[in-house]
Amino acid sequence: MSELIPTIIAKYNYWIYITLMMIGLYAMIAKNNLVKKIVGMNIFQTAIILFYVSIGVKKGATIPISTGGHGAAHEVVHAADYLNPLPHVLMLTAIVVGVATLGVALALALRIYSRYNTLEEDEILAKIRKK
Amino acid sequence: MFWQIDLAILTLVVVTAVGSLMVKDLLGAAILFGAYSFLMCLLWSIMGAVDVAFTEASVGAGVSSVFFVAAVFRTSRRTKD
Amino acid sequence: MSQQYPVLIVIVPLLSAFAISIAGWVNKRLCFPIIVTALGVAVYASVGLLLTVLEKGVVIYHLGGWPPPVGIAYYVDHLNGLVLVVVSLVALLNVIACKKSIELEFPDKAAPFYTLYILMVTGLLGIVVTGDAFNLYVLLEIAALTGYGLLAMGEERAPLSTLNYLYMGTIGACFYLLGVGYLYIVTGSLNMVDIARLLPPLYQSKAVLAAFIICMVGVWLKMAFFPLHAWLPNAYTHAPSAASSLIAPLVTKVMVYVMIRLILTVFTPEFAFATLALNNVVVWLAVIAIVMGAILALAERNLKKMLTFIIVAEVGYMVGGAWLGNRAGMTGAILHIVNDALMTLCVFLVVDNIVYKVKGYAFEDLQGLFRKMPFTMGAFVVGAMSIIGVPPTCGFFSKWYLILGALQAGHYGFVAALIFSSLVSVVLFFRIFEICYYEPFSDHHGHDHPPEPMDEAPLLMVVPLLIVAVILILVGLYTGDIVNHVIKFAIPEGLV
Amino acid sequence: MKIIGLIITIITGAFLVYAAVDFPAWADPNSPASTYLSPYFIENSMKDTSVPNFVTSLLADYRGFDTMFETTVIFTAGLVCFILLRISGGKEPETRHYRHVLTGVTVTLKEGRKIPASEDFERIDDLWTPPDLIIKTGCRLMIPFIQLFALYVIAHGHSSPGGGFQGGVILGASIILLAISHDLRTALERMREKVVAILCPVGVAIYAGTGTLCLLLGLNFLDYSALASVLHVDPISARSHGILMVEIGVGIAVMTTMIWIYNNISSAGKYNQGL
Repeated sequence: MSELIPTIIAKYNYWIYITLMMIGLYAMIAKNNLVKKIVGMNIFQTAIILFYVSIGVKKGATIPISTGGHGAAHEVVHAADYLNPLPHVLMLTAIVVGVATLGVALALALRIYSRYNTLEEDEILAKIRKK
Repeated sequence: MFWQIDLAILTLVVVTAVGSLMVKDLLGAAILFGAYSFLMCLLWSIMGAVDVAFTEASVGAGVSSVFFVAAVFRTSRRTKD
Repeated sequence: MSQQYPVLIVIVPLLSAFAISIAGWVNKRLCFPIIVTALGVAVYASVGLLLTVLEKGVVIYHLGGWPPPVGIAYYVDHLNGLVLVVVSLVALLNVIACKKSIELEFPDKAAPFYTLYILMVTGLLGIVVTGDAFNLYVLLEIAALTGYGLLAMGEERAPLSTLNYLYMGTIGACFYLLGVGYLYIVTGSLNMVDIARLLPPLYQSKAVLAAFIICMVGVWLKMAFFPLHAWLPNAYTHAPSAASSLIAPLVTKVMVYVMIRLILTVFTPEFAFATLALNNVVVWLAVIAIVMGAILALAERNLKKMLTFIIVAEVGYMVGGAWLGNRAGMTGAILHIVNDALMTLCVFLVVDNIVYKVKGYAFEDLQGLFRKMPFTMGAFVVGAMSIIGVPPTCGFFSKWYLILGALQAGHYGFVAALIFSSLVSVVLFFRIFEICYYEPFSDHHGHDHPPEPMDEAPLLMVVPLLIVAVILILVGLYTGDIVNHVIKFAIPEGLV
Repeated sequence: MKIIGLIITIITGAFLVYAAVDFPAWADPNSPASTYLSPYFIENSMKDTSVPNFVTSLLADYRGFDTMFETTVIFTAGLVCFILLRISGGKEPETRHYRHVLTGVTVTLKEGRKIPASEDFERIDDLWTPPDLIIKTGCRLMIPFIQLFALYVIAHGHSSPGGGFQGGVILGASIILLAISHDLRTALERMREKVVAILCPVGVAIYAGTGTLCLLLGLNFLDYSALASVLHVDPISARSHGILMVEIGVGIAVMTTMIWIYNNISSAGKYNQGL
């Protein structure tokens, strides 16, 4: 037990990301409303971004922008002073992919609404079966 | 970094995430999702990921929320769960 | 220019997508020539690349001039050289064959449709050619998003089934991304070859195990492997013809390629097969996939939907073959990527032609088609024979290797499933031949009504279809060469 | 479905927790992710590209190929929204409403009739609420400053957080703000559909075209140092300028896509007055 608590504290970001991801996953599987599912999908994606950003954190380091500014190429830069920029770059991509998916999903939801006049999945399926 | 603030933000993130899925009004869900995105953005800027936080503030909290609201206006606010 | 082939394969379709998109607002007639030219260049470059690989071995291309672990690199070896040729060839033949039906189904949105089409091909080619785990994710999303757009333009139920596909596809892609993150957190690298170099000391780590399983689940979701297949049949059935005959042959096969690439290059077969000992579970899942696919196909009274269930069964073939964990099984799986892409293209193009002429694809619409559309149905017979696995066609040979691998691994359940699904395919297709052979029943019983005149689809649709049928037989005849000169080198030495 | 969802969620969550136990501790400076590849980027970014913001140099140069496809993803999303929602050649409604701006009188016209083309009349829909004067004026005042800030974000991405994506989104948001505070028709007058639809692929094509230019100049795709001979600067500055070029392309593409998606979603493809 005494080992467990430091583990929990040392990695609490990872536990939060897993919690958020599971909230999103549950919403995508179990929710009935299409827009709610889309909200869940976005939470799911953001959780993964949180995970990646947590990888990039380094104790005692600052944001990944060189303090020297332009024309300071001769200055020696110590890698330990700056956060890991690579996960940040990857996550910029992931955020943009997320908003693209969101746009497409909402467009589909609008199409579905104009056809069936409801956003509830069970009502749509009932309408399809009736025909 | 103060751990109290950190903890408060992390709790609020989870609360807004659950809230946006529980609330029985799609417009409310959209706005709560915007709040969730802003808290996330805050969390990332605390972690030092300034570019990611900036992008999330403009894309996730800004434009995504607008899309959600626009879509909800064009469909219905009603939801059963 | 030949050292630039790897990037040209992706860049030429990409640039032409923008050209088509702009041309759509200026002069719509330019779109088709541009897309055909671009795909033609892609086919040319991929064939040239495969020949280079056969001659000199692996081709590496540094994007942005940065050497691999720092920048993104393209690795082209025998495996993706072969798949590249298939993907670009299928895309080219399909767009020529579908010109008429695209014009018929989307009179005023042909230009955006062509743009999405070529972007999808770009994404698939990029997935196949890349050697960077994260780059693969981005291209996966391009292929997925364009796929949603193309599929959702179909019948009235299409948006709903596409939205389900979108949920599943997003979960799949996110799982893949998460797996890559797990690999990154333990190795610090994103380059596939580099990860493979760094992994061996970490094989016992739980994070690596989790990365492998999460990646696999993500890719299985995307390829509709058995318990995760629920989105596929509806999404493909309600899609417009040109989209389903592009997506059905390519997307699942490219995902199988990704799975094989992850097993062979990133995690190495020793880890996947020896350390984990999951083979049996996955092969049994594949057995269930094949059996369920075949049974569900039997229950359908609708040609297109029946074919989608056959795709589910075919995915089972390939996953099972790859997971048998021996050389013959892997050969069969890789060969089946090629064969299945071509034969699925063949049967789906037949469906396109039928939809173009008859405006339906339920079984009752098919009556009398042998007389009405003899060439189309001739090609259909060849495609069906190939799916069943009759010797001169290519389907036989990949099944042969798969059975050989199953016998070597001592997995008789997989052998039984393969034979069972072949028998079911015989029933399925001969039932359709029977329906197509007989004329529709007429109301007046006299013998005097004239037989329906021949009403074949336009030449532009029939000729590519016949070419595909010929290719099916040619690939069958040259299977030995493909296996001995290409696939043999695609599988690492360690796998026996 | 709820129970199945719960079971799947719990299994997945338990598996992820099980795997996370083996991770290096959070914020550990000696974890492989922080020691293997990232020191190279931090130490060489200034030398290689003369860009102080490591994220920008990594985004647009070392991993520029990813970013190109990321922009393509955005373009794809805009195109998919257009192809799914836009109702082209749709019939005009039988009765149309026009509002005389100065007096506030609404004129309803039957099929086929026209009003004299004049600035005084504006087209309105069935459901029309008068826009609030304060909001209208406030937004009108804010928009130029928002756009100025967006341009700063794009141009200053080299040495501060920001870049093409963020700037492009803010630029797009300024037009969206116009559409929300006035109505969609006003925004469409500033930014016609055709302009949006053509600028969007042009933006991505600027990115891909820069890469192709490098290829034509004899180096690999997206190797900006090839631009040195065209721009008459040393290869390191050429990389910096190449990054600026692609950021501008990204900015254009992202801005137009955001507007495009908003236009289609807010009017459900009818391009009427919007929200």
